[in-house]
Amino acid sequence: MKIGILLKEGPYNHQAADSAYQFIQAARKRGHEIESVFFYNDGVNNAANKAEPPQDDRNIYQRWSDLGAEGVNILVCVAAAKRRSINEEILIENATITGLGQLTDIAIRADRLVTFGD
Amino acid sequence: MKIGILLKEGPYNHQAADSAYQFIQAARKRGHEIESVFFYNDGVNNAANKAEPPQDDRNIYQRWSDLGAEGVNILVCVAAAKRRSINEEILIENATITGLGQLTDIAIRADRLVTFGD
Amino acid sequence: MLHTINQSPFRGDSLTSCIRFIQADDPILFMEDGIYAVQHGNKFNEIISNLSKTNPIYALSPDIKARGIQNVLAEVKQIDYDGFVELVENHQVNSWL
Amino acid sequence: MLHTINQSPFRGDSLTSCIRFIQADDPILFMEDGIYAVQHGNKFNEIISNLSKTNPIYALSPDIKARGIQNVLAEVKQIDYDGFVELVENHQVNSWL
Amino acid sequence: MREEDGEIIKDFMYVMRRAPHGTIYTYEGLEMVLISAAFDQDISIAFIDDGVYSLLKDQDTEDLQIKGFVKTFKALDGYDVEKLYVDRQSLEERGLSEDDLIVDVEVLESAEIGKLMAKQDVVIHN
Amino acid sequence: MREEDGEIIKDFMYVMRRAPHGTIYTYEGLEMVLISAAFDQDISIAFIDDGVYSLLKDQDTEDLQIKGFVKTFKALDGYDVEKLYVDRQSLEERGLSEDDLIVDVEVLESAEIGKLMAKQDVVIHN
Repeated sequence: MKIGILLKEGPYNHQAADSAYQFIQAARKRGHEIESVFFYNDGVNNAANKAEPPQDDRNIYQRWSDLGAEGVNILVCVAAAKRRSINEEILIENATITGLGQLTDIAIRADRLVTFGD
Repeated sequence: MKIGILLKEGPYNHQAADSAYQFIQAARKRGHEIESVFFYNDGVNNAANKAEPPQDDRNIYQRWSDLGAEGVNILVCVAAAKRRSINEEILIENATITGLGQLTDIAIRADRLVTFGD
Repeated sequence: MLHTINQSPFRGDSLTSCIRFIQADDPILFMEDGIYAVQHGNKFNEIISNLSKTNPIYALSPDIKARGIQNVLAEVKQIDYDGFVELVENHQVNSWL
Repeated sequence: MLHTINQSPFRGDSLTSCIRFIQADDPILFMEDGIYAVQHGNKFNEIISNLSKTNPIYALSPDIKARGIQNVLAEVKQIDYDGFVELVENHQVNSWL
Repeated sequence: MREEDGEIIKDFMYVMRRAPHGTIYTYEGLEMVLISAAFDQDISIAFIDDGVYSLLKDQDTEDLQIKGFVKTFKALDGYDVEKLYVDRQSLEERGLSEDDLIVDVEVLESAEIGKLMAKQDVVIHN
Repeated sequence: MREEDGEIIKDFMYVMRRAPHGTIYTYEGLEMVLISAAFDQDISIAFIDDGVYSLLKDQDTEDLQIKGFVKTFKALDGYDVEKLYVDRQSLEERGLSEDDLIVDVEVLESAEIGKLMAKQDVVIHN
């Protein structure tokens, strides 16, 4: 199955980013294609590259970058990003800033859209 | 009176940053000293310098920077900032990254501590 | 001690919780989405009315205006940010997040 | 349609709202802080028990474990992320944020 | 879900369940609706719980120096987003009636909205 | 507020009113408490509403790959943070008792906590 993910909260502050990641890992293990992960609202904060999370904790930013390297589209809404001080200069690797229309496009193409947020 | 401000949410996503700013303006007009504004939790996102908010809307980041230029200490918690990808490289002008102990220090020195958050 | 409430009473539990801990005569200020608590005609009217017998109740007028609330309960005093600061001059602050 | 609830029922209104709109036989998954709704002994037990007569109820086990909830209501089936994905295979998803 | 001229057309329901202004979710949710309207899908919006407050008349954020967006709801019609459902119980608990709202909506019982919700291909909460 | 050897000592109450894990507020709130403990102020923590869930025994976030912090509550004693007040009503509504909690606390009626709260110089909600 083709599954799209919508993530609406920032990393660490809310569990949504963790839940989305765990869901994606399990879905891929069951043979599904995670076509895209779309960051909206504070979710765009997942795509910033200046973080230094505690050594003994997970690195949420790195997870998204790694997923991107494995072929999952990591998409960041440009309008939400501009409000929240995220731009190309400070973007994690393998993520793309794109228009909000992409989300509708994903919802149309994918068999499922699963939202994680507050 | 000496008043300290604690801001716990990011700009635009929550009204807290606006409420804090309006309160500060009114307090200064009444002759009070806003000694420091301390950003904690997602509040640290107020201190990033890559934003381009819509032209017809207020620029929350610029407000903090301007307050800093007027002598208000704009303080960003380092531990919270590291988790949220805020560092010296992308800091708004007139803000300072500092330890969480500063907040207790403000609370001791100031006559009032007013919290804005979710 | 000044208590501020900024959550909608329909969504959060700040209002009911604050009422449990507040002391008589302590002022309460409703702001941001907390404003909906003092809108005339909704299901929280009785709670607010009872509360007003023991505690002075304020609501932040720019937040009321922003939300288009036409009928604020008569027991509630509307103040602007200048009034908010005045309350803070007279009380320590307890923000019920 | 699969309904997911991730807010504590003590703080948010997702649970009561979801119940008003859900169709019979639609599964509900409690996750994150939503987990507290299915803890044995709290004031939401009756609501969950009634709901279980018409709707299959699931709760995400890693979220239960994280929160130290020892007694989950018997009417609730505990599943891991693999089980969550399986539910998504069979249903469109409605996340009550 | 159906196909028209080889294009997939899905039923999208956006659920507005939060108060405006206190958080950005309603505003950014509305932006989502407007942009998705260009995709010729079958779009509806359900206003339930505090979401009904989004539609109140005479909201004026000028004193807060916050950009208002409530008038944008009036523009939905021009984007062919015409299915605006409002939950009757949510209105009543808030002492509101249809006359208090800025746009024409269809006020429905929760059960009716529930049935419509169940038929959607995509449901997104703001 | 009092003075000791020319130093100001204030009464600080940290209010924990949220569930752990779903959001970071409890975790970062706890960091705030620990750091403020170094300042020799008069510190207390009030656990009310969902905040009482923070203190449950046997919380294990390993399967979520999230760093746990509940054991840190046990360390509070070592930082001389000993005034931990728990609201009885919050416990009861959740079917919990003192035995379910990971640290020794003082279970009080809401009215008693309210009186303590009223005496504080600084109240910070997490």
